[in-house]
Parts: sequence; C-alpha cells; structure tokens
Amino acid sequence: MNTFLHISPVTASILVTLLPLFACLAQALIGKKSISGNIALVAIIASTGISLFGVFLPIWNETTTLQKWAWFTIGEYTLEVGILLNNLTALMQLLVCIISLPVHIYSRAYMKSDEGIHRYWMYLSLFCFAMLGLTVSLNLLQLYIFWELVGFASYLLIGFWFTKETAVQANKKAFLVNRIGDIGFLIGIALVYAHCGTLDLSVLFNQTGTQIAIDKNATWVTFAGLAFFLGAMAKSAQFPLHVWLPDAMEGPTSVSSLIHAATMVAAGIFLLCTVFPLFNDTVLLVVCIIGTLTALSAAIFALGQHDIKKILAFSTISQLGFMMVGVGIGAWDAAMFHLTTHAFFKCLLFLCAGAVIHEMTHLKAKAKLDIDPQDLRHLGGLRHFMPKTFICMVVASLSLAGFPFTSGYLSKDSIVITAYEWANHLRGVYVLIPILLTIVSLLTAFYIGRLIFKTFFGDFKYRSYIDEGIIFHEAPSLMLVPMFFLAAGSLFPLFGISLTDYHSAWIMLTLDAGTNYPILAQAHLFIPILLTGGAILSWFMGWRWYVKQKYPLSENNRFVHFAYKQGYLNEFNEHIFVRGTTGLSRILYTFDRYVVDGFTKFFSWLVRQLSVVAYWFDKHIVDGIVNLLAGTMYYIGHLVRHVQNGQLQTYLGFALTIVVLGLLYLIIK
Amino acid sequence: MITLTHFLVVSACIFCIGLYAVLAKRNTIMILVGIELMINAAILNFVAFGKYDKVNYGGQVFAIFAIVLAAAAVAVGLAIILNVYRHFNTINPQNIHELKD
Amino acid sequence: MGVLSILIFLPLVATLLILVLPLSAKATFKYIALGFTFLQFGLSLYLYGNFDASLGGIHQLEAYQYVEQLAWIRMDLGAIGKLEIDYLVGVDGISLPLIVLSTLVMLMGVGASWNTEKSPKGYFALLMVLNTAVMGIFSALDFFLFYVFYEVMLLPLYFLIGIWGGERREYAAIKFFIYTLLGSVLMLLVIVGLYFSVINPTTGAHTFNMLHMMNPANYVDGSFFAYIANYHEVFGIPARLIGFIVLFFAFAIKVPIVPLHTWLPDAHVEAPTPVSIILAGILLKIGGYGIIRVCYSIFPDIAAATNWWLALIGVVSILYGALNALAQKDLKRMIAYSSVSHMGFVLLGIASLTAEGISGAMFQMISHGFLSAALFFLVGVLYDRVHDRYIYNFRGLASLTPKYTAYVAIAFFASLGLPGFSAFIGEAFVIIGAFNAESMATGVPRWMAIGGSLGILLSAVYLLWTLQRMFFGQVRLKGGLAWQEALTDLNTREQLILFPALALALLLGIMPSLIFGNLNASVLQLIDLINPYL
Amino acid sequence: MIESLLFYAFAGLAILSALLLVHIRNIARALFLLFIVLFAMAGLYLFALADFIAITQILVYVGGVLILLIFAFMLSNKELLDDLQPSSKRFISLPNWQAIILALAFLSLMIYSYISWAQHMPKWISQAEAKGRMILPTDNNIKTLGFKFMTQYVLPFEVISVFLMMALIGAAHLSRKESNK
Repeated sequence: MNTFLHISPVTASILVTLLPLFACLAQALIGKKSISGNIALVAIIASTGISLFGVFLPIWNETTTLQKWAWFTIGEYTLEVGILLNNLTALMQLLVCIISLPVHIYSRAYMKSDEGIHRYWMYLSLFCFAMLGLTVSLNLLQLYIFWELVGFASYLLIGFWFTKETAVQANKKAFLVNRIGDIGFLIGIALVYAHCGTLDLSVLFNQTGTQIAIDKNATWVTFAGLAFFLGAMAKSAQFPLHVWLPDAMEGPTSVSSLIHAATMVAAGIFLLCTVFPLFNDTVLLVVCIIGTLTALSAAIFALGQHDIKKILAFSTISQLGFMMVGVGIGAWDAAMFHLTTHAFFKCLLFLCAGAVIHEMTHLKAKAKLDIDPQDLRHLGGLRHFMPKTFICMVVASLSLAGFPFTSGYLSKDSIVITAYEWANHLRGVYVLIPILLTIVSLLTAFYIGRLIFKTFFGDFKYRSYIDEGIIFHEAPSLMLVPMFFLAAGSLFPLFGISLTDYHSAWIMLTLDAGTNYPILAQAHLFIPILLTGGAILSWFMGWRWYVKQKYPLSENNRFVHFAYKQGYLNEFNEHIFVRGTTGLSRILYTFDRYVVDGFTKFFSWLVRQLSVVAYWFDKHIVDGIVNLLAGTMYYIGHLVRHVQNGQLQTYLGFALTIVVLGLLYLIIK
Repeated sequence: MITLTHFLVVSACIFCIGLYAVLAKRNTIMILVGIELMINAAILNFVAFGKYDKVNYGGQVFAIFAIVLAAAAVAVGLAIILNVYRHFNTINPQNIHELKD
Repeated sequence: MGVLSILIFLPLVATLLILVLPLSAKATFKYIALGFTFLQFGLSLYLYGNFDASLGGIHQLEAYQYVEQLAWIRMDLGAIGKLEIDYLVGVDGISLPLIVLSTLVMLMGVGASWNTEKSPKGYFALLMVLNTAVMGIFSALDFFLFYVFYEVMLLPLYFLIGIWGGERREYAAIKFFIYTLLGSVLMLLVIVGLYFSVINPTTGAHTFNMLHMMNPANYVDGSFFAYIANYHEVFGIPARLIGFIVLFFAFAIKVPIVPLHTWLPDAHVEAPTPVSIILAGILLKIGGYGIIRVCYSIFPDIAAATNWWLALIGVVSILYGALNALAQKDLKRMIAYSSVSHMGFVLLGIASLTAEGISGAMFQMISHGFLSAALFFLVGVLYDRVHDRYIYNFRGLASLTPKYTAYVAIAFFASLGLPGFSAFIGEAFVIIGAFNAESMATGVPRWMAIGGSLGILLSAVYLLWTLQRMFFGQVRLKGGLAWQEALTDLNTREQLILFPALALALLLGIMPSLIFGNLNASVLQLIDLINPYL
Repeated sequence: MIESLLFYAFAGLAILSALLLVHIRNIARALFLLFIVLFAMAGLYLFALADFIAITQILVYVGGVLILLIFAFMLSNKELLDDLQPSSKRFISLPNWQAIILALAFLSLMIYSYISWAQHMPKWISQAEAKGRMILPTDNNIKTLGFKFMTQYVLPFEVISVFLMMALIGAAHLSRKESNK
C-alpha cells in the first residue's frame, strides 16, 4: 500500500516527528549565521511530504499500527514509549504538518528582518517537533511530555519579543495557566496508573485486543476524567482557564495562527478524543456544559474587543467550546472534523490579520504614527488596498460563520445538529445547550462581520499619508500564497463532495464515533437554514451599524464594557488568585521569619539567657564564696599591714593602747 | 590640806596632755613640746614624792637630773628635727614613714 | 585497599599535599584539588560502570558491591561485652548514584572555587576533608563509621561558611553547626541504644554493623529496641518509635523539612558559591539518604506505621517552601527555599512506600543535586559580577547577557520540571507513586499527592516570575552603566562548569534508566523489607 | 586655806594652759603658752617644798629650753611655723579623736589607780609621815642638796655633767650645715 516510500508508517512517523527537532538543533548550533529559516522550512516540507504519503495514506481507513520500545523500568513497571498510528493520530499529525507548512512560508516574509529571527526558527521547529510528537504518542506519560513541551515552545514564542513587558507577562500567564491543566493531566495519569497499572494507550483502550476492564461507574474514573478534562481545559482555553489565550496574542501573528489557533490549542480536544473511552456520563456532561459556557462567553467577549487579534483569539476560544461540546455529546468525530476545518480557516484568519497588521506596522513606521496597528478603530476601507487579503479573509469569515459552500458549514452543522439530536434524546433542560450553541453561531457571524466591516469597509483614516506618497500595498506574495492555499482548504470540496451533508464528509465517515441518537430529519433541514439566514441577518445588521455608521449603542454601554473587559475575569483572577497567592506567600514568609525562625532564635536566646544566669551564679555565688574568703583574708592582712605604716606616732599609739589594755587587765584582775 | 594625791592628779593631767600632743600633733616641734610636758609631769611627781624622803633627798636630786636631761634632750631633739627637715623637706611625722615595710 | 577506600581517602591525600606544600605554591592548590577530584570522579564512574544492577543490597551484605570489611576497634569491656567496630564500606543501588553525584558536584564546587583569593591553602584543604567525609557517609555500612564521617563533615563546613562566607557568616555558620550537631547528638543516642540491642550472630558480641541492625533476628530479647516483646517506653512512647523519630529528626534537619529548615536559607545566603553548591548538591542528600538507609531500613515496622505523617511533612515542605520562595527578593534565598520545596518531594516519595515513589525520590535527589548546584552557581556568577542578588535590582538581563540568560532559563525550566529534564521524571514519579500509595494501601491518601502536585505549579510560578522580572523586559539595572559594563556574559570556565550539569539533567531526563537501572533492585528490596509491616 | 587656793590656781593654770597649748594652731603662741605652763609647774614645785627645783625649772627651762625652741623656729624655715593640717585619710593613722581617747583612757586609768592607791600608801611614805621624817618648809633645801650632790650623789652628778656636755657637742654637731655633701 505504500508505494511512495519504502518505509513503514511507524518509521515514517518518527521521521516526521524528528525532522523538526533536527532542524531546531541545527538552528541552535548555527545560531545567528542562519536567519533565512531554510532549515526549518526544508524540515517541515519533508515532514509534510512524509506525513502525507508515508503515514496518512497508508494508515487512513486502512490499518492501526503501533510499535513500542522499553524506555526505562521503575520498580517492576517498564515504561514503554512508542508510536501509535490510527486514523485519529494520523489525521492529527497530517493536519499539524499541513498547517505548519504555510505558516513557515508565511513567516519568512512576516518575520523578515527581525533581529531575533534565528531564535524564531529554532522555537518554531521545536514547537513542530513537540506537536507532531504529541499526536502520535503511545504512552500517556509520553503524551504528557510532549504536551508540556508544546506549552514550553508556546511560552518561548509568546515571549519572543522579550523586551516587551506585555509579552513576557503574557507568556508567563500562558505557561502558568497551562501548568494548572498539566497538573490535572498528571493527576489523571497517576490515577490511571494506580488503577490500571499501565499508561499504554493501546493496552488501555483496546486497540490491540488486550483491554483492561475499566468500571466506568467507579469514582476514580470520574475523577480521572475530570482531571484529564482539566488538562484539556487549560490547553484548549476553556472557561475559566481561557484567560491566557487572548494575552498570548502578544506573540508574532504567525505564531498565533499556528499555535494559538490551529494546532496547540486543539491538543486539548485531541487529548479528550484520545482518552474518550475513559469518560463516563458525568464527565461528558461537565465537558458539555463547560464547552457551551466557553463558546457563549467567548463569543460575547469577542463582540467588545477592539484588537483584531483578540477578536480572533476569542473566536478561537468560542470554536474550541464548540469542539468541547462535540466531545461532550459523544460526537468526538464531529469535534475532530470541526477541529480540522477550524484549523484551516482560523489559521487563515490570523494570517490575513497578520497581513493587515504587517502593512499597518509599515505605515506606522513610515508615517511615524503613534497608533496600535492591531486596533480596529484605526482600520477601515482596506479592501481597496489589499483586495486579495480581503477575499481570503472573507472566505475564512464565511467558513467561520458557517456559510454554505464552506468547510465550516459542514463541521459546525455537524456539531449543532448532533447536539439537537443528543438533547432530543435526553430531553429536559439539556435542550438549552443546542439553543445556546445556535445563539453563539449567530453571535459568531456578527462579530466576524464586525471585524470585516470595520477593517475592510468604510474609510481609511490615514489616506492622507498615502496621498503623500507612502506606499500601502497588498501583502507580499510570499504571504499571499500560503493564504490562498488555506483559503482553498476552507472550502467544502476538500472535505467532501456533498455540499450539505456532513455525514458524507470523509473525516466523519472514517472517524465514526458511533453516536446513535435518533436522527431528527427536521434538524438537518431547519438548522442550516436558521444558521445561514441568521448569519445573513446579522451581517446586514452589522453592515448598517458599522459601515453605514448607524451604531445604536453608546460607547459607555455596560454590556459593551463588560465584553471589552472580558467579563472582568482577568481582574478577578488578579485580585483573587495572584494577589491571594503572593499575599499568602508573604504571610508565610513572615511566619517563617518570625515564628519558625523566631522559635529558633527564641530558643537560642533562651539558652543564652540561661548561660548568662549560670555565669552570674558562677561568678557571684560559686566564685563569690571563694572570693569572699580570700577577700576577708586579704582585708585582715591589709588591716594588719597598716599597723606597720612607718609612723612613729602610730607605733606609739599602739604601744600605748597595749599598755592601757594591759593595765586595765591588771586592774580588773 | 594639799595631799600627795593632789600632786599626782595634776601631774597625771599634764602627762596625759603631753601624751596627747605626742600622739596627735602634726608638727615635730609640738611633739617635742609634748615630751617636755610629760617630763615636767614626771618632775612634779619626783618632787611630790621627794617630800617624804628627807634622808636621801632623792626626789629633788633626780628632779634636777631630769631637768638637765630634758634640756639636753631638747637640744639634741631640735638638732635632729632640723636634720630631718633638711632630709625630708617636711616635719610632719605622718609623711616620714621610712620605717614602713 | 579496595577501590571504595581509595575513593574515600583520595581527597585526604590531597589535603596532606596541600598542607605540606609551602604557601608560595598557592597557585597549585586548586590544580591539586581539581586533579584529585577529577581522579575521584573517574573512580566513581568506574564504580558505576562495573556495578551489577541485579543485586539489591539494603540489608544483605552479600548483595553489596565493592565491600571492604576490616576489624577496626575491638575492645573487651568486661561485663558489658566486647566492643566491635568494623571498617565496613560497600555500595548498593541507593548509594551508588549518590556517590557519582557527589563526585560530580565536588568537581563543580572546585571549579566554582577557582577564583578564591582568601587563604586558598586552608580553603582547599578543608574542601578535600569535606569530600572525604561525604564519600565516607555514602559508603559506610557500620553505624559507628557512619557517625564518624557524619561528624567529620560538620567541621570543614563550619569553617568554610564561617571564614569564607558573606556578611553574617558567623551567625549562619553557628546556626548551621548547632542545628546539625543537635541532629547528630540525637543520632548518637539511638546508635548507642541500637548497639546494646543488637548482637552479631556470628561472634555474639554487640555490634555497630547496620546490616545486622536491619535483621530482626539479631535483636536481643527484651533489649531496648527489640522487635518483639518490647515493653520499653520513653514518655509513654514505645522505644522503637522514639528511636525512629529521633533518627528521623536528625536526618530531617539535613533534608531539611519544615519547620527545621531555617538554617538552610541563612547558610546558603552567607556561604560562598562553591559551598552553596556542595551544600545543596550533596549535603541535603545526606538527609534523604539517611532516611532510606538508616531510618527505613533499621526501623521498617515504624516506617510503615508513620508514613502518613512523613508524607504530610513532605507535602507541607513542598507547599511551604514554594510559597516562601515566591516571597523572596534575594535570588539566592529564593533558590534556597526552592530547595526546601524540592526536597519535600523526596520525603513525599519515600513516605509513599511504593517502588515508583521511592525511585522517584531518589531520582529527584540526584536531579536536584546538580540542578541546584547549577542554580547556585548561576547566582554566584551574577554576584561575582555586581555583588548584588536582589531580584528587583535587575531587569532585562536577557538583552545584556544572552548566554547567561539561556543557561538560567534552561536551569529554571529544568528545575520546574519541564519534561526532557531530570526533575520532571523525579517529580512525576513521586506524584505517581503517591497516588499509587492508596492502591498499595500504604496509608498515604491521595489528597497529599494532589497537594504535592500543586508544588509543581508553584515552582513554575516563582521561577517564571523571577525569569520575567530579572531577565525580560527593557534593561533597567540598579547600578546603571557601571553594572552594564560589569555584567559580562559567561566565560569559558563558567560554561565548562555549567554545561555538564545541565547536559546531565537533559541526559537523565531522556534516559532515566541510567539511574533507575541501578536503583530498581535495591528499591524493590527495600519495599520487600517494609512490606511485611504494612 | 590660801595655800590650797594658790595650789588650785597654779594647777588649774598649768592644766588649762597645757590644754590650750595642745589645741592652738599657731606654734609661736603655743610656745608662749608653754612658758606659762612651765611657770605654773614651777609654782607647783614650790608647794612640794622644792624651792631650788622651782628656780632651776625657771632658769633652765624658761631661760634655756624655751629660748632654744623659739630660736630654733625663728631661725629655721617658715614652714616649721605653720600648723600642718591633718592630711591623712588612712584607716589607721591615729587622728585626733583616737589620741584623745587614748590619752583620756590613760588619764582615767592613772587617776583610778592613784585614788585606789591613796588608801594604802607604800610603807616608806607612811613611816616617814609617822616618824616626821618629812621635808619641812623650814628646812634649808639648797644647803642639803649641795651636800648631797657632793657626797652621796657625786658619781651621778659627774656622769650627768659629762652627759650634758656630750649632748651639747652632739647637738652642735648635728645642727651644723653639711656643706660638704
């Protein structure tokens, strides 16, 4: 079956993973002498090729294969690492490659002439290595290792411009919030290990036949599931651990597109799909609720943002919420489908935004303006200057909004419709979830419409500068080519021949999660119409509001403010958790210094005082008695010595005294 | 009637005054004066007792001897005092304590 | 004379050599020290290379390797019996990695002392005496011998801190000395008690042999520390329990645990950089080693009964140390507190009484050994340049000293447990072991494991915060331009010292089997020793 | 009766003058007081029927000793004239009060012994009283003394004259200036 490369899929997969690592190491060794990024580019091209032909094609819909090697033995347990290749992992690895490749190309133009570019390529390769490794890990601990490594790479890339205060604050925040999730993941691993005695995914989830029986109703399963979900929550920016993602936009836009939109943040979804068999109903319900909450809150927050990248970040969070709901309702195939389509269009959105920012930064530098090039309020009317970028952006936006003919239409419908079916199956308040999702979909259309309208329509405020001769032009072709490629990927033909039926998309067909909720035929008909119609309606409203300047809300509207401030969540965290922790630490340090160490000091003081008392006793009592005796003797001797003072009168006096005494004696006798 | 005891009491008083002068005075010449007083007290005793010795006249004879001796003692004593003053530049007996150990 | 004895006494030869050489040859002292330490490192690698990983050790003399046994003191004490003290040294899976670690850290320590100006003769002589003592502690199997080495270790350290230290060195040195001495005096009490409770089965005489002490059959019936029919009580506490507590107390001071840790920040802050390196890299490990080798092996029954408390102390140390580190403004003090936190993992792992936990604890000790050494060295580098360690006095160092920042970042990420580095393996397996403890019914509840895992988060908090505050952002230094000029990047010697430590951290993170391979048999044996009492 | 009064007057004069003598600070005045004391003593000698002794007292003492003392001062340094303040603070340095106590003790002791002794006088005094072998106011004392000196006491007389000469020579020798030093 593998005719392109005469290597086994496993070897190919290892190659795919390791090539970026070698690129990273080579870049690290060469350092500043190589700034072109050719090494990284070559590595990712090779990886993509091998991944497509050497791994994906032989594995997809064909076979599940794995290979393991003993890593080390601890106690009696031998930890084995390996490569697990099945539909899910092969798809994920390919996706990462395919998204990485255009981003690499794009970065050549976008990051050109940055002085730290050699570090950029190094970090980017490191990220690719970690992300690719993550996708094919066999062992949960191995997965965890790559999981942390992508976080680390993301830390490095967010803080790429490390002299920028906001950037270094953001990367610290990102890493720490992710650490919370990591702890959850680690606890999950520890629980699985404690109860199943193995961390091997193939053994755990019956992919080689030897399954370990897991009683799904056991308490520990719930806890383990929630622990894994905590990990996924942090990585996939779920409410309330999403706070790091908007801040992470401080990194270069190319990085945001790859890491914080398409791949790394999807790792949480991927993890949940991987360990899906472990989840019981309680956990899935929690996943569902959190997913819905995230989708809703992020969509609301997106409405109030002015920063073009932050809108996209919240959009990402919101879409990740959709995927979470997909997992929560058991349709993890739909989640993966949405993950894939989302990777394309969201990456494209970021790249387009990057192109806009790129040009705006140039303008800012040339015209010596003091503006934030990412701020929507400074943009407008750009469709005349950047028509190709505008078209790409529109395609991506339509896809995000779920407009027919796009991939987003298929994947989003798959989640929303399955959610209706799921709610219909369970009845009751569960129906709230699909309704909320529908509302979120409409909000999505609205906020992305707002983005488009404010950026590309209306008047350009700085036209005067362009009239003066400062060139403001379309993005360079090195940036446009990857964008066109992704735009093509955002349309429906890549995923299926059917325009409307998501069930016939090839990803859905292969990754069949086996959800068997009763099919609601009306849902398949009405929901797409509702979503599309609603989207058009909201765009019309947006058109009127933003292009025709008929904005109905005042600047100080509380709702707008609430959305702009992201629901005051950052402030809440800052006050409660950050200040709480630092305050606690300060209190504890005071406690340590004055109580714990104070006890030591008190003890030593006590001993010293005791010694002083003992010394006093020794000096004045023990030695005092001796001194008293000696002193008395000395005094008497001194007294007698004075008799011999050499004075005749005194001698005479004494003699006479003796005579008197003698006479007295005689008389008395 | 003046009895022997009268003389003795007077002589005792004079003697004790002399004794005090010898013990307490801070001037060597006054000590010498004190000694003279004591010698006079003694002479008074001599003559008072000599009243009862008509045979030998010992009291009065030795009174004469005592007067002569006192005169000689004063002469020698003054000479010594002058020498002491030259040597020590003081005649305060308290400052003259060569005998001290 | 066996290779182990050579390893132990080689530094003494160096001491003699340094003492004999005239003061005019003072430039050679560091080369002598370096040469001998290097030789020692080579020897320890030889030990490592020829070690048979399948043998367990712990309580079986035949399973120990490189054993040397010589009658040292034999004295007929009449009615009390015969005094029997052996020169008994040997190595098993527990001590081998620590010996290799010690020789490596010593090498780093000597390298870090390269610029010592103040009376190098005394300095290097003392350093070598310390080296001998440390090697002796890790290889002694006779309790008396162990105690002798333990005491010998104290003296050079006292002088090294007290003479070559910072401003408040006398205070710190005395605090350190008194604390440790308190521990060793308590240990002596138990040693004597054990001596009168245990007899050598072959000669019938009382013995100081630790391995005999680990065998319940060797205890005299009705003796103070006897296993069965022990009616001895001190303040109403059973004798064996009090013995365990006292021994634990002695070693816990060294670890150190909260609340016996206050000597550590002071000692570290005042100690010169090489002594800090040795203190954190080797001496803290003596505590953990002592708990495994002495407390757990000689008192397995009590160990099984008290591990809940030990784990609690471990968790408290982890969280308390980490939170305290967060509050620090002095970089060195922060790292000192992070040591408390990281050593808490050791205690938690040991107390879990699972193979994963104990192996993880051992691994954590090794990893913390050279990572903390590297961290203290990095602080020393900064302090050498500008004589300041106050975190808020620096900002944006990354722009000035990129290499230094890279090393710091690697060391920080390694010690906050980034996968791929050794600390991750140690901490992860301590947590996994602690979780596993409930399945193994060793009595350590899961909430403690969760508490421990919070320590991983907190360590990331304080390390990243420091990284952000000191290294990132725009350059802003308290000392202004003078500092900017003084802050040169790492030189070759410094890189030569740092690189092996960090490379080793990476190597062990990727190939943990280098340690686990030799450790497993011994750890399993220890578990077997304790298991019957669970 | 008048005889008794005169005796008491002389005794009182002698004692009071002597007390004033030891009390006074100025040495020149003290020496003049000594003059009075000596005169009063000479008067007392007369009551003891020793007229020659009284004359000799006046001649030798007042005419010799006292003049010698006064000249000794006047010829010597001024410091000799100054009263010297008690300077010592030492524990046993015999300050005035101690000397007074000692002197009074001695006095009381003597007076006590005289009074108790007066009850039983020695035999030779009572025999002399009984046999009337006492010197009488009518006796020619000077003649008897002259006889006694030349007969019974000739040897002590010679010895005392030689002694007197030695003393005078010695005094002259001592008081000469030692210029050769």
